[in-house]
Amino acid sequence: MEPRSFTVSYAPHVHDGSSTRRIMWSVFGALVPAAAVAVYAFGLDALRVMLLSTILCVAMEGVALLIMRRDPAACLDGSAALTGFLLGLTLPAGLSNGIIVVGAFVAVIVAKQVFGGLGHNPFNPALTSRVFLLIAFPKQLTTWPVPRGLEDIKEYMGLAVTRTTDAVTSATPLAAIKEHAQRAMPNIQLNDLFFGVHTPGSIGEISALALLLGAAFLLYRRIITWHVPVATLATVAVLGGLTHLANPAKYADPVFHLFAGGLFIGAFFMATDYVTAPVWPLGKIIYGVGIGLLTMVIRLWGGYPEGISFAILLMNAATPLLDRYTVPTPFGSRKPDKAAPGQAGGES
Amino acid sequence: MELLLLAINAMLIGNLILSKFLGICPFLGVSRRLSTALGMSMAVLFVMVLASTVTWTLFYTLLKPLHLEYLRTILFILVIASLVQLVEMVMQKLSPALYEALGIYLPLITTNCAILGVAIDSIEKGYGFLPMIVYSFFGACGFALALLLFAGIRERLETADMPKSFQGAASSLIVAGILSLAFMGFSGLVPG
Amino acid sequence: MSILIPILVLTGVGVVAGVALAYFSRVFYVPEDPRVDRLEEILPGANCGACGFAGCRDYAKGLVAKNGDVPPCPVGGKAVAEKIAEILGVAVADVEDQVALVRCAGTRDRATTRGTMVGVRDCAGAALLGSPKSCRFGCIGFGDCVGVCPTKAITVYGGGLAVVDPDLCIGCGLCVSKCPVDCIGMVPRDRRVHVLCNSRDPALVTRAACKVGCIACNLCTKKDPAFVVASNVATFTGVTCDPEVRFACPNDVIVHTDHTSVLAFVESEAARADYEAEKAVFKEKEKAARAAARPAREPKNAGEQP
Amino acid sequence: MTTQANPFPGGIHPAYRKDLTSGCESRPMPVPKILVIPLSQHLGAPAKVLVKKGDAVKAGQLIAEPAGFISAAVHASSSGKVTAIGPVELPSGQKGEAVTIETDGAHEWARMEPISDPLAADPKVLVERVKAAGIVGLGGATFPSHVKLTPPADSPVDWVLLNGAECEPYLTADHRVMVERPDRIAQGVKLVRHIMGVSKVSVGIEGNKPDAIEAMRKALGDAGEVVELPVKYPQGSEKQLIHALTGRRVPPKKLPSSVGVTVFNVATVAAIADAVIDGTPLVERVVTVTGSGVNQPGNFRVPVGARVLDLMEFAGGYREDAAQLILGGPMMGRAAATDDVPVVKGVGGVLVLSADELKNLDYGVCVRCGRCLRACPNTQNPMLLGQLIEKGLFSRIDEEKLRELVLDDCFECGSCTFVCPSRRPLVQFFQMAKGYYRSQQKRKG
Repeated sequence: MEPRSFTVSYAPHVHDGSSTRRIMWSVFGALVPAAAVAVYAFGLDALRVMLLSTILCVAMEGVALLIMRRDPAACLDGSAALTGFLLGLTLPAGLSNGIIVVGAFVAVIVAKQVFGGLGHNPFNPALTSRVFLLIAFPKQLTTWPVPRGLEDIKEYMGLAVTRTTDAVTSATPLAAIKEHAQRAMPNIQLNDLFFGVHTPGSIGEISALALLLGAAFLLYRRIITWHVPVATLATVAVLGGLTHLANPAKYADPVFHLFAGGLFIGAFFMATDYVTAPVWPLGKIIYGVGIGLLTMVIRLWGGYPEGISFAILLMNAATPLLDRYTVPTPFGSRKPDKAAPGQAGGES
Repeated sequence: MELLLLAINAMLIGNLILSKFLGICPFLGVSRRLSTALGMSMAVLFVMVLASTVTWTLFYTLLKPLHLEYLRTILFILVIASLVQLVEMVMQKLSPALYEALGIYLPLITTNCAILGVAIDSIEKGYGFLPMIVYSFFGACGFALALLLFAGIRERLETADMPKSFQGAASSLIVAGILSLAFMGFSGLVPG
Repeated sequence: MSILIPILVLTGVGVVAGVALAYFSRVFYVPEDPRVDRLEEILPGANCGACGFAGCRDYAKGLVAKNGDVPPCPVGGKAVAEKIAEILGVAVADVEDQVALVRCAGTRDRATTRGTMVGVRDCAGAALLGSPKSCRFGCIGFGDCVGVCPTKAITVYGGGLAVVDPDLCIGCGLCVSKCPVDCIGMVPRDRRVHVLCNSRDPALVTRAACKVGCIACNLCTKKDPAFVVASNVATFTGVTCDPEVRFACPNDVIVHTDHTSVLAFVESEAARADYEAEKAVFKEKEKAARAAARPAREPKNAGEQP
Repeated sequence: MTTQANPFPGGIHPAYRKDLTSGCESRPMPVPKILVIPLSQHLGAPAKVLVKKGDAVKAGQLIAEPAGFISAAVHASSSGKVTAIGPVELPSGQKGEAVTIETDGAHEWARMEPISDPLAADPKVLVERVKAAGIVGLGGATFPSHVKLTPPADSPVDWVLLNGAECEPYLTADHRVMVERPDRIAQGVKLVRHIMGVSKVSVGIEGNKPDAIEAMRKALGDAGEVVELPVKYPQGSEKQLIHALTGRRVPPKKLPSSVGVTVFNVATVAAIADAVIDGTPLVERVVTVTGSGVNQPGNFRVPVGARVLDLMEFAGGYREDAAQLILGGPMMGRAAATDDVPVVKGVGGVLVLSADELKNLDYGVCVRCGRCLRACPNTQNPMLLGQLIEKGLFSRIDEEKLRELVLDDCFECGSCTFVCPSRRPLVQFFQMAKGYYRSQQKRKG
């Protein structure tokens, strides 16, 4: 029999079939329910913002890769699209196109490609861009259009609704609580926060139910682990509870803090971004607790109504330190619990 | 309670590096390795607290009675310079490895605007002795916090294949920019 | 007169500080050798680490610590070695000016490959799986040496073979230690003749693996004793030799850099063509010379015939 | 009493595909025309050759003696004439010295004479016999067994473990040995207990081989206890098996004897029994021929030194879309460039994958998903190590004290590379790091 020639490659020769591309697009899919609620609540404007930011991010990454003489097809691996989609979901529905272009540029170029693209960026690109826009365009980033069905209301949670020629805008639940706690406190409607269809806020954050649906999918497919979201939500709940007990008139109750604002989209989709989160379980828990803590500090005593974006960015900065100091002891490293030889027993 | 708010202000809101943009050159220079960043933070902590105390006492015992407040800056620089010289000698004797690793950046502390900034700020804001100590101690802790976070990120970026033009200082400055962006979240945290 | 007070205050504090520092500098005195700085100035500053130290400053410290008993600085060569000797006041071993040479001519069409290698991006990885070529000593061609060369003197050409440009090479030797199959060697810069093979396998295995492999047939050593055969491969030890010698090699492994550069000899078809032409001419001349010598012996053979 | 196996962290569940051959009886392979017997089929120094070109040899005759303390003897697998001694392509992809024998088909034996009443014989005689028979660990590590049977004085052994886990997918060689020759293994166990003066013996067998567990329990009786292990790769690796059966943890860089334990593969113990009771040296082993590129998968008793192409011809040949030949299992086995390589003592399987089963091999950048960290049975840091080695930052590896972990603890089981979504060749990075540090040692030493 003639000797045959074969293909040579490295062991192991089998693979479990997972791929980064599929993971990125699964997370993209998990966000679709939240996007659907947003389109229902804010109409085509929300669709425009989301589509524009996703397409811009992918296009800009493609161009950047071309300029750096790298394979431009990499921009279709889902990470740029996911960044664009996430960015779109955290912006108010009525945002003008120009700001979205700037946002996409900051997210893809400044926060990611500068550091060498996927896998090397120290900060979450979508959030870096959102914080940048929030600070660069404070006015446009805090005009929240009123969702469908509330156009003719006069007051929302005790705050007057401003009516201009082209848009009707109102405060978000968090903003209402921050400025006029006493007046806004009694008219919190929890099921509004839960279903989110009638709550003003940024596109993706309003419906807690839709986000929880996507998160359940990610947890089931083990794309994210429970450590970060649970640690974050628990810390927010505990702090919310303590402050509410201490001074119920001034501080809202923990359930409100959980369901209001961008906590769910932050904890489940932003904080669990592989590249910028710690990798060890202990590190993830400390990271989650840190995010919860900073979010509440900013929400309760800080200058901005919503602290989740700043909190995640700050903890992103701490990730390298967490990775270095929370490494579990390797399997063999514990002192050998060696039974003295000759002893018949020897523990099992 | 007052001191606690002052401490949080010095460490987070008014962070020397990321909010007041003081001491940027050691921030960029020494943060290549986490170990040297730690060493530098300790050196800056020691010099800052010592310098603030010495300058504060000198100001209120010597300059104020003689109405020579305008000599403040020159005198402070003189004091800081000699203090740094002292620290350099001590460090060369006690831990030569760290002295070698810090290299040029140790004498650089003399011209470090963070230390001079804190010294003058304490006088400017009319802090008493104890607030001045708290302010300089937590200011240095804020400096250390920013430096360590930054060193951790830079060490991680070592494995990144950044485009040639962004390697080294360029990407570090961008990281510092984003870091200070994040620190802006604390603005308005403590009144006044 | 009020100007006097500030002057007094300042000089006062200055004097106090000065005295304190003088006292402390005695308490914390640490000796440091001044020669280290002078040595560092004369070193090339390439920080290439070829001397085994972490950069030139570290090398200067090593020189002082071991009083010159350290490997010579290959990049600096003779000039730097003399200056070191002068500063340290010690005789330093003379440094031969060397350059790197890839001892392999087995391009993809001349060497046989084994299996098809997939998912491999560098020589070190390929060597793990056993080289893609049947000859395990030949240049793998993924360019690990290119990456490590500080002066970009090595390039991998179309045929999958690394070639060193002697003019750019500073002789630091980093590529020699990087090559997983050790087929890069250091040769004196002025040597004109090279044997482009590194296969220590016996003749049978080498012939099966490569058309241009050295099978240690010793034909070249007969022609010029400067060729030395050790463990199944010939190496040239002299500076130059009679160009005719290279035609003695049955597998065309010897290159004479006065006629064709190593690159041309390996890569370009044109250089190969006129090498074959020259060889044919030489073969004709040799056949004619041998024929001329034969008649002298003819009668003897004729005599023996019964 | 069946004790509960202690779990180990990490580990993966690849498609085991053992059903292809687990039921097939192992068929003896006729002696091929040519035998290529390498001198280095074991851990440690290659053996020193004793025969010359042209010598006639018998089956079982010693053709190379162990050189040095850790080395092993090599025997001719059949009678014939030595035709060549020279470098030959080995399964590992490197080339090595080997003795080529042209068999005469007579298969005339030259066995050692059997030891009568071995359980009363002096242990030293038995160890000498194991050394003379050239017996090495057949689980794949090929560590010379006579060295294992004589642990150093300062770390005595009180517990002998038998590795019947065979956690590598596709392979069923050990499974067949346990089902077909359990009593020979039991005799081997009694011999090992006698040689090492040890009373406690535990046999670890993965739960997906119930018939093997049944057979071994019946054959061993009270000589040792059989423990059913959970089915998880790499359950069969030395440190994981020791922890599973005894709860003891072998510290890094240390041998199992440091915690009073020694591990033998079931086939090795059977070979020890053959050598002592019948006097036959290690010249034959069970090999699984399997994979979707093979016409009839099956198990075969193959003479050591038979070339894979002869084995494949006897086993029914390849399908036309056969694309990759792997010696050993898919996780730790080596891909061979040609089938003109000999089956050596350490090869437990010949796996042929078809073209569409080939792993798609262009790898991307690490996105820090942490799956490799969870999969690693040693809870190490393949992610950071992969990144640092890929960039050649070896000084950083020393700084973060990862060097020992790479060199000593990582046994290249491949779990991390199996789960990596960017398909990064992490095992190859670790092998390159080991090569780099070894060459550095050579240059300094």
